[in-house]
Amino acid sequence: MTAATVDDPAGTAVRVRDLRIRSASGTLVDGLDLDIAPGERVGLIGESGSGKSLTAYALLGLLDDELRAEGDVRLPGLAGNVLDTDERTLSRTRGRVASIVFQEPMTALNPLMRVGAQVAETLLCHGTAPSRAAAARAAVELLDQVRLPDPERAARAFPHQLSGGQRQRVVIAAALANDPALLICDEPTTALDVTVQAQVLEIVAELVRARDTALLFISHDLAVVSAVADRVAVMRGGVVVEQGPVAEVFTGPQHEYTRALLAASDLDGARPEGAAAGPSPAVAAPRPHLALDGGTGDGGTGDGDTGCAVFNPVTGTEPLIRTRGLGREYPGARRGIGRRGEPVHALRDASLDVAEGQKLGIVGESGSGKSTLLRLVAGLDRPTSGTVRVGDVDIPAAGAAREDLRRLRRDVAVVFQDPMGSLDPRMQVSRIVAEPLHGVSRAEAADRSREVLAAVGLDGDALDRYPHQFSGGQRQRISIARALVTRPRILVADEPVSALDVSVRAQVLDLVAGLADEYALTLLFISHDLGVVRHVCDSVLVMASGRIVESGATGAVYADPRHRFTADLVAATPRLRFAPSTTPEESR
Amino acid sequence: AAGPAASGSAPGEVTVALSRAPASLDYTRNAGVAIPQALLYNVYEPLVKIDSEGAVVPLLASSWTVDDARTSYTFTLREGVEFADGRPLTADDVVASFDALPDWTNAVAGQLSGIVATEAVSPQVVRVELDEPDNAFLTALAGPAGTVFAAGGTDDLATRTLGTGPYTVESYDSGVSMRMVAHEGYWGGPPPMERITLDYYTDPTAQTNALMTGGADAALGVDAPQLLPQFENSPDFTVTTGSTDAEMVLSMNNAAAPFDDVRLRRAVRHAVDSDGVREVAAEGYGIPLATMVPPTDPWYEDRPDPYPYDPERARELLAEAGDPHPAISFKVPNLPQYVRVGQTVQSYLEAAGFRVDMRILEFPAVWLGEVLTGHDYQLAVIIHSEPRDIVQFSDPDYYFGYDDPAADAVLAAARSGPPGEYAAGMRDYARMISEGAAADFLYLTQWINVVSAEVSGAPENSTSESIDLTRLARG
Amino acid sequence: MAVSLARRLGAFVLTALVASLVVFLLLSVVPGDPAQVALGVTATPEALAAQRAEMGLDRPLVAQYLSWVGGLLQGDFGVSAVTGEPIATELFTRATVTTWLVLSAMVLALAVAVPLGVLAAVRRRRADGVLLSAVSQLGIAVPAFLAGLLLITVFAVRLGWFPAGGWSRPGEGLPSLLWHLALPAVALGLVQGAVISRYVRSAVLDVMGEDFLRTARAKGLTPARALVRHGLRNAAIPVLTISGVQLGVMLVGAVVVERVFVLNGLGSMLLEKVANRDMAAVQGVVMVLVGAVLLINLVVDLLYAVIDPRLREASA
Amino acid sequence: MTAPTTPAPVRRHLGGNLVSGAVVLALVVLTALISLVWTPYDPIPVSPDERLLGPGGLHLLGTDLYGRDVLSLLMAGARITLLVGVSAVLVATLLGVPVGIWAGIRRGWVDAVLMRAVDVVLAFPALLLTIVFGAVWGASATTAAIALGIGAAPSFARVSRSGTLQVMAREYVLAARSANRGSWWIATRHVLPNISGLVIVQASVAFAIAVLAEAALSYLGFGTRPPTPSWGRMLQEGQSYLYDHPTLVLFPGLAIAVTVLGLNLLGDGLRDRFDPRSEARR
Ligand SMILES: Nc1ncnc2c1ncn2[C@@H]1O[C@H](COP(=O)(O)OP(=O)(O)OP(=O)(O)O)[C@@H](O)[C@H]1O
Ligand SMILES: Nc1ncnc2c1ncn2[C@@H]1O[C@H](COP(=O)(O)OP(=O)(O)OP(=O)(O)O)[C@@H](O)[C@H]1O
Ligand SMILES: [Mg+2]
Ligand SMILES: [Mg+2]
Repeated sequence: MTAATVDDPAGTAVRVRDLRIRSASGTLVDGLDLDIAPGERVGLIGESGSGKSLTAYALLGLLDDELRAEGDVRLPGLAGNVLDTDERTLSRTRGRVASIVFQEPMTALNPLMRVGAQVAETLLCHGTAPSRAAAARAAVELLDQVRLPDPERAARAFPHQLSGGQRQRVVIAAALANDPALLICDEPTTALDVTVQAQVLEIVAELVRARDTALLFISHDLAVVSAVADRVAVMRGGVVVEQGPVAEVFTGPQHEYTRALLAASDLDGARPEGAAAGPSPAVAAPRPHLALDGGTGDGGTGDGDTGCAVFNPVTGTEPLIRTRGLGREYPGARRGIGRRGEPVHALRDASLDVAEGQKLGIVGESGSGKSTLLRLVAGLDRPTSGTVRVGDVDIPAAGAAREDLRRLRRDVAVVFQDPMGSLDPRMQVSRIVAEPLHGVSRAEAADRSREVLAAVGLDGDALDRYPHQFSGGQRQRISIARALVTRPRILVADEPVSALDVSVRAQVLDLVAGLADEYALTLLFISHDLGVVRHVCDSVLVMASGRIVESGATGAVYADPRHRFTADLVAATPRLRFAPSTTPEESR
Repeated sequence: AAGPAASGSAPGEVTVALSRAPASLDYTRNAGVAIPQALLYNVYEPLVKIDSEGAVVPLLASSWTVDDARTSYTFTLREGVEFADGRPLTADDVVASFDALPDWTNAVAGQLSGIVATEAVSPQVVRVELDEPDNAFLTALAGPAGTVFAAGGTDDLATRTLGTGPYTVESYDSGVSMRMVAHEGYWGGPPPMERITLDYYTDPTAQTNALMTGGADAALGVDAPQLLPQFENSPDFTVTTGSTDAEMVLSMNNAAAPFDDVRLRRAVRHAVDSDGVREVAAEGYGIPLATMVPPTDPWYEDRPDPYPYDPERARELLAEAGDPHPAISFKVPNLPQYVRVGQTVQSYLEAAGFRVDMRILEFPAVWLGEVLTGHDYQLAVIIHSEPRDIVQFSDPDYYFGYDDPAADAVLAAARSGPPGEYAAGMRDYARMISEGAAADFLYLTQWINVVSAEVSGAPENSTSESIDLTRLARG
Repeated sequence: MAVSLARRLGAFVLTALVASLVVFLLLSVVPGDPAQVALGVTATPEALAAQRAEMGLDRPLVAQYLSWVGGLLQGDFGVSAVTGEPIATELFTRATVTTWLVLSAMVLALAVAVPLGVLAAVRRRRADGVLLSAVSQLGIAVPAFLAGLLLITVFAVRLGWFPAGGWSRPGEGLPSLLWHLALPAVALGLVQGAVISRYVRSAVLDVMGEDFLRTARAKGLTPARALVRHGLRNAAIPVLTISGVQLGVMLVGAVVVERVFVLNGLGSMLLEKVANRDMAAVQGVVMVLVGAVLLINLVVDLLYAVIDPRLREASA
Repeated sequence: MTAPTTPAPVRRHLGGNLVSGAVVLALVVLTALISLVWTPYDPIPVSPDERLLGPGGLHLLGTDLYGRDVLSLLMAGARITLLVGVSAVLVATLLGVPVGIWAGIRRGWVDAVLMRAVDVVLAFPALLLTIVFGAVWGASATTAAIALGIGAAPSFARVSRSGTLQVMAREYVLAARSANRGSWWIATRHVLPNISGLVIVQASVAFAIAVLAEAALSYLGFGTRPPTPSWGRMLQEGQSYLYDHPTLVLFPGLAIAVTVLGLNLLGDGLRDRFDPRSEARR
């Protein structure tokens, strides 16, 4: 925590002095100092909306026009202050000497360009690849490095054809392309499952080692930060409240906020009384623990209708959600006129039940079809095979009747994986949040919006602003607020807390748990964070390569993973390396 | 600012810019002045023609005699005349042509409806019998209806011409350009040019632009006088203005209220200042008229207008007639020149107390239907361009609806009376029409040519239905 | 693919048929007697009646329509009531002129509009951007005749570089054709370019707020290159749309330019035929227009899918 | 952005366009209103003695070919010009935009049928439409405006449809659907605001086109009846005097240009108003 800033400019890769970022309405970053030496890995953690992303943008001169930055920012290989350097000079630095992985991979990619070309562009525009073909080959190579399955094919895909985590890896690949001397990663692994996350972090670490790269790693995941960073800075409200070597800060946090943050990171410790403590009465029947072959378990139970395994079966009562043999296929890419490549099976043969009031977590490999499954259950997409039944509404392959869909959607609320993309850029937050409220007066809608926004930790002045004026975590909370404002019967949430700092995350999760108790909310909850899933959900579903591979009570699955993939996941879950001395030693 | 531009035409050729394009090459079927303008005299020839002074002179007929009853004309054909395909002209061709007149769908054939029989007296002599004496017969014979076609050669007149004239049509790109080449065996000797190209321009500015860039050597019958100043002071061009048969007439429906009242008709003539109209609509070009007779007609008379511009008198007449502010409808064709006339006339009439409802009607389709055929009008404006068309005031079915038995009698007497008294009779008739205020004769439009200094022989007057190019030469 | 092509074709024929009926009905309302127009000022009632019979105007409307559409289905546009010549021949020569004119004008328009619109968007806060924007706005207000006459005055009359009008004669080859085409294409293209540049500006402004442009800059592209490589394509859909529409509009909308430059294209043909009440020819022109517009928009719709893969899937 | 190549905006621009556009248009409207009660000269009567006077002297902007005062004509012409332009744009917007949005939202056969119908209207020349309308209801400024509006509607439809297609591919539409909002809501709350930029541009372009087209039509007898002055007609009448009296084209041309400019400024201003990200761009 003591002045860890290096004052010798020659020895630093990045030197920031007194950085201030202002918007029309106030100061967003207020006097930030930061140094990163070559080969040094600095973690930046802190409250959602504290100015982490803005700081990252400012380092590369990428702030929006409506924001003004002052101060002194020095980068490796750049003569002057970044804030006074012209675009042309900066553009020679960006992407080559210094690159950045953006927080929101969904909107960071050009929807009309194949992702391979978007990666190759980084090489081409700095002339680091000798030819177009070489750049294309290098791009496939990079995509392979970030563990994209079938990189040849992925290179030819358009962003919308990739899952959230796949897109995130594309953005990472582009940032790594030129082996930069400074790498800024803004929440680079929010959509990655823990195995892939571990691999990607290894690649980053490798780069840092091999090239003496300076790394600025922004994350709310303290475990990840503790694994990646040497030094950590904690931000809150636009200022760095504490910084120092990771071990020091995490074991002996000085600032009160840091202490609170570390406390909140242990979900189990912070678990509110009653929430998810035991299965709710409706699902009192024990969940059988099932797994597909290739695991260590005893296989699924047969189902009379389709003959395939039904996961998470509900016995006795009628399940609220029931899918049988559910599949979603995307036509293969067009190759010339009339020819198509192999179709993509985003989801196949998914049969599962969800009982009323059940809180089902979905974990799994990135690109394994989790979001696809959610979209089908929420009636936002049509299956190509199999059936979904939610309550008394059937969604056949041909699509549900309009009236049925209406009834379905009255009960189901969705939190989308991509908060930015799911918020209309021309709508004020007040209207976005009130969108699901039907037949409610303006005043009441405003009250309820304010209320629910407060519940997710956003204050009233958010109401009049537009989505682009928020931080990633704030947008995610807006998205959650919109889903919760109607008090739905079923909440379908796709990585709803991936961008939240741990304290806000705890707050939001408590909110959801509270609603679940109060209204018998049925929850479908996707997360790559096994801890979060265990905290919120009573049962869990594990997916890999378009299939459900395992299901069971959360504790049982974690304790005794039967499918190999599940076992890998559990093993790869990052742990906080240094536990704060104020709390008892991490149990797991 | 006309710059000297080298002519784009090859030696021995001349390019003429015209405005209205023929619908086809067949004036037996299609109406419209443009077809005879291009083809009559230049490609097709009648027995006689009207020269540039308005006089009837021999053409295919070298001479003719008239019997005492003045109903039988005997024409002697010129020797050595051949059609463009080399076939010699005989009296049988004349007979076949005149016998075919009832089959024409173009109503101009009606001008020769007085012919009751045509017979070949010998291969070179043909006799034409009329139902009654007609002093206008030879004039009509000089028009398109009098054309002598090759017997049996009229099957595809719309696309292929076959005449005895100095030129034959080589090609016609409909609405765009007509190319005529010299008729080698022309009876009058080789024509002055090897080739004449007629280019048609809907836009008058484009027409004059062509002149300035050498795209055309002459523009004939320019009807946008506002474009002339740029040529008038240029040594490279000559601007000529000549007479025509085309009178700008403010027609009144004499058969219906309110213009069945002569006081209102006179009020109109007093109210409208023709000179003002001429100034606005024709930039001051044009010849003042008191009646519907152009100066090239033998019975032209330079008399003062019986109802000169006098708005005060117009107001008095209106008051006398009982309504100082009569509402009248005014139907104007939708062509620029008419719109200008219309607006000016409207302004004058309103100043004198009329309330004018002016409507611009699509021409020809709607205007013809409503005004000319339907007689559904009170006041209208149009150019009457047929030669000697004043006689139409005696046609009770014509849209003028004019009925003056005394004038009709004078006309009948003049047409069938001795030729020596024809002109005098017509003079009386013209005066009666004017004094009866049968219409307001605003002015005679002028034939305006802009020709490059190299070009000679352009027709300076338009006295016939042809644009006579037979003497046109370049260089 | 074959199926969807067949479907498209079927829709095409069906639309053309429906359009032909609509066109026929609308035109039958138009006042004015074709026979009267053909015969002119001096026609007698008997001659008119005979002419009407010859033109087939005395038959019931249904019969007239059926015989016309019957011919059309066999590719026969009929013969002109005025000249007696086959309409198809004239349509073909007119359409050739129009196609050359309109396509070259569109190429020029896009060549002007894209840079102009992009600059106006990018530099919208600076004097030059405001000026560019104003120029394009004023360009819309320039009447085509004025553009044409000014071009003629300068380049044909003063400098003598190009002809003041007219079309190359058959057999003169491409250079002559382009030489004749240059001024009219510029006159038409400049005004269209001004129109399209407005859409380019707006579409580019819409794109400029997108995150992926920041990504592109983060990769090291200069803002200008980022815009060209990533922005333009994203802005292309509205621009493509309006270009397609304007192509359709220009087919007859170029009539003023055709007149000033003495070109005989579809626009002036339409005016002529309407004036002559040569209904068979008018219907012919309109059917050609319908066909052309359907074709243009088919291409535009296909290009949507080429440009935007998300629309590709939706259309499949 | 903070790079020095982009000097920080001197003042908040939001509204700059809006205000100047509104001021220009207000002036035009004001002129039209004043002309109802006062013009320097009576713009209707013809005076052959005062034809084609140059600007200056008693007639500030000169006189036209009829000898009428050009300034008075411009003032009085503003009325019909605004009327025709604005009503044509209204008709086109009200017809075209809903059709385009509906087609873009529903896709499938609705889209196919609507768009083919739009194609047919697009192919049907405005001139013919005006003739037909004039035949049925009588030629007047109103019929011309309606016919011009219908003629312009297809471009509104196609532009709105293409914008709609793009918006419908966005995830926030999915979010609205999952919020149980129907097509009407999506059309009005999501699609319309997001395509408003294009529609506004379309409207300002269509206005200019309508004003020029009205001139051509009325000259052919299908639009406003003379002697009612309109800017378009002044332009048309001045055309053949371009070489000798260029001001006859210049003044009405300028009037149209200034109005179009005002409209575009207003359009741009509205566009920026509706676009919360407009300040975020560089
Ligand atoms: N364009 C903008 N206009 C106004 N305020 C903005 C704008 N962009 C960001 N902000 C505000 O600036 C603050 C810092 O945002 P920033 O994106 O840096 O947060 P962050 O620390 O990255 O948070 P998170 O962890 O949620 O991503 C937030 O309160 C946000 O609301
Ligand atoms: N439109 C599409 N076209 C082709 N393939 C698609 C399309 N959308 C998704 N896919 C593919 O379907 C698979 C499943 O995608 P999905 O978004 O459901 O994954 P996910 O489990 O949510 O992954 P993540 O955790 O990374 O978000 C992925 O491999 C993806 O590439
Ligand atoms: Mg952030
Ligand atoms: Mg996903």
